[in-house]
Amino acid sequence: MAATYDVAQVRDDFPILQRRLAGDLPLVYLDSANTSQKPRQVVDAIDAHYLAHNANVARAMHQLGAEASEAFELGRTKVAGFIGANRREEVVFTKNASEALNLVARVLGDAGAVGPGDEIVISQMEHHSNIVPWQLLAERTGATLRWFGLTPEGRLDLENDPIGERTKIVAVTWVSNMLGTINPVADLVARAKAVGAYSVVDASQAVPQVPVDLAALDADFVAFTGHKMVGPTGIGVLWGRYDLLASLPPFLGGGEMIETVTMERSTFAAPPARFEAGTPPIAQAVGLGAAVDYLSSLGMENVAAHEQAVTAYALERLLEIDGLTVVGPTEPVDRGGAISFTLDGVHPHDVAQLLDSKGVAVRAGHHCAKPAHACFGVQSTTRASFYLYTTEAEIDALVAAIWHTKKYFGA
Amino acid sequence: MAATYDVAQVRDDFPILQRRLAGDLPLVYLDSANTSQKPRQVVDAIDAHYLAHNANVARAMHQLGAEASEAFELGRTKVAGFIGANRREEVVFTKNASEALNLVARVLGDAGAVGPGDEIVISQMEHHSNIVPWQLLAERTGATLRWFGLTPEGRLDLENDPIGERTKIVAVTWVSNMLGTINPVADLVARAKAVGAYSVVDASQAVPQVPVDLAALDADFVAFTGHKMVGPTGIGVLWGRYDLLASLPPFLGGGEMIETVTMERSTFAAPPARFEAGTPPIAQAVGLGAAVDYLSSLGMENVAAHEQAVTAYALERLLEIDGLTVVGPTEPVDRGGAISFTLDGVHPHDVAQLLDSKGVAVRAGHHCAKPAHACFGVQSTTRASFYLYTTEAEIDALVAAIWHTKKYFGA
Amino acid sequence: MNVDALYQEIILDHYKRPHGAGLRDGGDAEVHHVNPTCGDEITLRVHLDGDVVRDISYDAQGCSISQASASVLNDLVVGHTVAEGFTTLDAFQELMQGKGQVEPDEDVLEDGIAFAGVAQFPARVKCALLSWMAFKDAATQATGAQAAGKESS
Amino acid sequence: MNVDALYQEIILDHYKRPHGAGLRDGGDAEVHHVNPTCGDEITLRVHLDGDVVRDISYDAQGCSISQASASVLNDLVVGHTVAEGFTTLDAFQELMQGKGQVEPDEDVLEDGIAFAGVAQFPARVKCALLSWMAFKDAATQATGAQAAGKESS
Ligand SMILES: Cc1ncc(COP(=O)(O)O)c(C=O)c1O
Ligand SMILES: Cc1ncc(COP(=O)(O)O)c(C=O)c1O
Repeated sequence: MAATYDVAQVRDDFPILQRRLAGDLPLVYLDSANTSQKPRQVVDAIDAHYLAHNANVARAMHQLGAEASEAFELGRTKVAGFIGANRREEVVFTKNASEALNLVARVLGDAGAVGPGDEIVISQMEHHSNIVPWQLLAERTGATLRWFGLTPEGRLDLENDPIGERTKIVAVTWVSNMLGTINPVADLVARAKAVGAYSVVDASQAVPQVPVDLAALDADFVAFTGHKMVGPTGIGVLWGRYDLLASLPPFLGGGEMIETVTMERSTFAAPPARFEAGTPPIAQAVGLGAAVDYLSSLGMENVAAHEQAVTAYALERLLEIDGLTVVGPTEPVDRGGAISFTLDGVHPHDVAQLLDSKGVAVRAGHHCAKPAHACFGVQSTTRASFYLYTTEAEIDALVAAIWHTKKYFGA
Repeated sequence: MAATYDVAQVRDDFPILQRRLAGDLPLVYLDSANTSQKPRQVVDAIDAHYLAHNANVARAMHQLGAEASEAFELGRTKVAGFIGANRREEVVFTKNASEALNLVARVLGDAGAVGPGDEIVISQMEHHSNIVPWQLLAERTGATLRWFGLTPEGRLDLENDPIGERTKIVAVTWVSNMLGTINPVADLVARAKAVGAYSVVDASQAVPQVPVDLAALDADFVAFTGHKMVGPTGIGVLWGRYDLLASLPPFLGGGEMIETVTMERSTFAAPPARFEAGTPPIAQAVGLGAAVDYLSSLGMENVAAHEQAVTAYALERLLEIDGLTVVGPTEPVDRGGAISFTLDGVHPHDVAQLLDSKGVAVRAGHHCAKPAHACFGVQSTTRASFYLYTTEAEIDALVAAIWHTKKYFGA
Repeated sequence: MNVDALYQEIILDHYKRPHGAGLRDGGDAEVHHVNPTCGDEITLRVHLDGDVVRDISYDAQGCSISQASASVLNDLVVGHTVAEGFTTLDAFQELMQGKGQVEPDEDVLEDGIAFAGVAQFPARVKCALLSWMAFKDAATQATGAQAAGKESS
Repeated sequence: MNVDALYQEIILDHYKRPHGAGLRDGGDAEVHHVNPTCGDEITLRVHLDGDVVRDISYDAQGCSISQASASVLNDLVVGHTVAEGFTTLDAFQELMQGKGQVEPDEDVLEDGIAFAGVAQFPARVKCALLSWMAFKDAATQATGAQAAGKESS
């Protein structure tokens, strides 16, 4: 762990981590891959915006409107800087990562980018939000959906590469929210480019955890979501190459995305406005800007190093438990901080419930990744996931609670 | 004005109304049709949620997750109660009203509800968000867009009724955000029903201002937006009849909206989940619930009465100014609290700028209603719009600032 | 919210030794239900004998609560008429959705009263109801098919 | 932010008596630009004489700032080469987007320096730039058309 990284100090910024649960037990929040907690700085920024600067943006020319517009657009500038975008206009605000992925699928479809005989390539470890939009697109256009399978270790089976001449779109996740796997996305983007396919990267778990440099990635589209990166709910991001965005038709129609409207026809604004119909998530963009500032102040290198250290420790401790099987890579290499596991003789729901009774908050279920579970012949798993405020003591609490669970169920 | 309604007390709930602007002038916020201000109660609810109860919903089974889910779903219950929905499952959360209207247009289109030869009826006073989605739908399906024209007073020209045998969808606004007109929506819904067309009501300006009873309205779909009803940005509502929602295909694909997913195909959840892909606007639903509580505590009858009284006073005072022309009904009958006007010899931008220099915040431009402006032969207007915190003293400040503007420009 | 209120001995017993588990041949209707939140699944067949539920056979993948509940469903409904089964279902559902405020009737619900604690864990109510909703669906289909069969015969 | 900094005498003079207003026949390119925020519009024609901008004629609907700016555009660019016009445009654009931090050069911008105050009102910068962006577009088209014409002749 970086010497400069003081997890105790970080925790002070997150009031919720002081919560006492039933039985006056301290909260051990190990569900950050589901959503992250929010530091005071982010909540304060949202607060201050609503209470002192609230107005609609773009269209208001009074002082409050200028303040709100500046704050909103500053959020965009900060996000653009955080991921290394060439232009701030490449950052489109959506309501979440799911909308961002659907947006790409819809407008590529409407632009005629795929048709019968064409192929869309995804992988078996995708989140449902990076599966269903492509299934729906395939259905609408007659294209065929293909996918990378998984190795027994829970990595992409790169040997059996479905990318080929007919591939028009490659959409893969950077970091799996279930297996924890970090994929070689830059290589996959390069493979897509080599066959002239569009590349879409689901960075929902990556942007919160690893330093992102869009130039090195070289993808066409990148999607992520505010609530997993210490930001608010109600906001997501679609980044897209400007020239590409500028060539695509609109997604939703309405206020702010138009150039001019008559009853007969309308013309549309340049990106990003073209893809942001209606009043945008103004206070949420302010909050996301504060989240990005917060992450930058910690240093994403440090956040990533902390994540890796905690994950390595957790893997080591969890693998000592007999009857516990980690579903996903067991080495802390190219691996994010989400560990899904099964426990012999105890259903994941029951594991999660028992852990909860000890104050340990984890998720049980399919984690919106049913196909990945199906790959490993399980319906569900229990998942512990870590973030910049997670301590080794919390991992110890998790491990103790799992032993308690085993005893409780006689497993 | 209702005896029980104490506007001074109401203003105490809105800290922003104490703001001093440049030159130490007090803020006179007359731009509520653009977005409303937020009472402390709403901001506090969002705050408390993030700092003490934040977790993802539906999927988390730990204590924090149960709290967050309950708070989120309580927001839905409150909204359903506020508008008199039969079932809370009829309330679909979107990111804003624009998304709600686009959602209806997309899924009706995907369900094959309109085709070549069919007609979609809107009106010339619609907000762009209730024009462009239907233009795009007409383009995709080959249907024809028709519309109600306007009378010189700024009301719907009901004599020339475009609703006919070929009409499949009627989508009209309840209250115009530009003209202020309140339309006889229940009648229009009945006309749509009579020809077997779907009815869609844009209630973005109505839900904040008038008591809404869905049973009396009898529409198929109703859209509105959180930020105009003292609620947060980043959330909107689509209400739909349950059986109708249940018969329609999904809009966006992803987490939360599925029943089951395999790589080959997916099945979808029942409403409202079917239409809420991805992590929903959780904290925003909590905030919207608090907004609804706030409005209910004032009483929507009182809010409406206050709005009417302030509007009547403003119309009277504004019409005394020579060279000022109100675009829209000049009688305070069937009229909401938005007054758009022109001032001879001064461009609306310049009016707004001069008013702003006196601390009076109004909007100038086309107010996302270019066709309505075109009807009246103007490109833009200045709009003053009122809400539950507006005082007669603020109207006086507006009027004084307009006189100042006239003098400044020698008009 | 004590977890022991949820995991009553009776529930754990049913979970470890579920009554009537397994899919048996025949049956008048088969349904497949999924709990979308967690992925739990049940395939359930209703085997009728006139008005009477002769058997409920099932293949369930799920947590202790959902498995135990399927076992109790089998206990409570097999041998009774469909109408009686629906009455029991109503009582069970009322208990589950009562947020811990409903007093269960042991005469009606027998071992099912052990599920009273589940009502305090909103996230687990769906687990307890999964098999019951599947039964409701299957029984409705089966009696509908019977009725249609009668009409056409 | 004093509103008088925005509405300089010079600006109001140009607004009330705009130079070169009106669309005149001919012209090597015509463009129509819209400010989507407010609906302001301009139709603008560039009339070239070789490299030289012989005239800029226009029909503008808009606020005092946008009208005055079109008038100043006409003053500053007519009679100069397109390249010189683009240099002036760069200087004007730099001033507008400088948030009040840029010192204008009166030798280059003449009456245009009166727009220095606009830079402090972000919402109005688009108004001031509307005609200039239209000129840029039209002049680019016109010289492109000339070049193409030369090549093919
Ligand atoms: C009548 C009307 N419809 C639709 C909208 C769109 O709402 P939103 O911008 O929240 O999508 C608005 C507000 O701008 C409105 O006033
Ligand atoms: C890998 C991945 N993709 C997409 C999503 C969807 O994000 P959201 O729910 O914010 O739309 C998530 C989070 O749930 C995720 O982990």
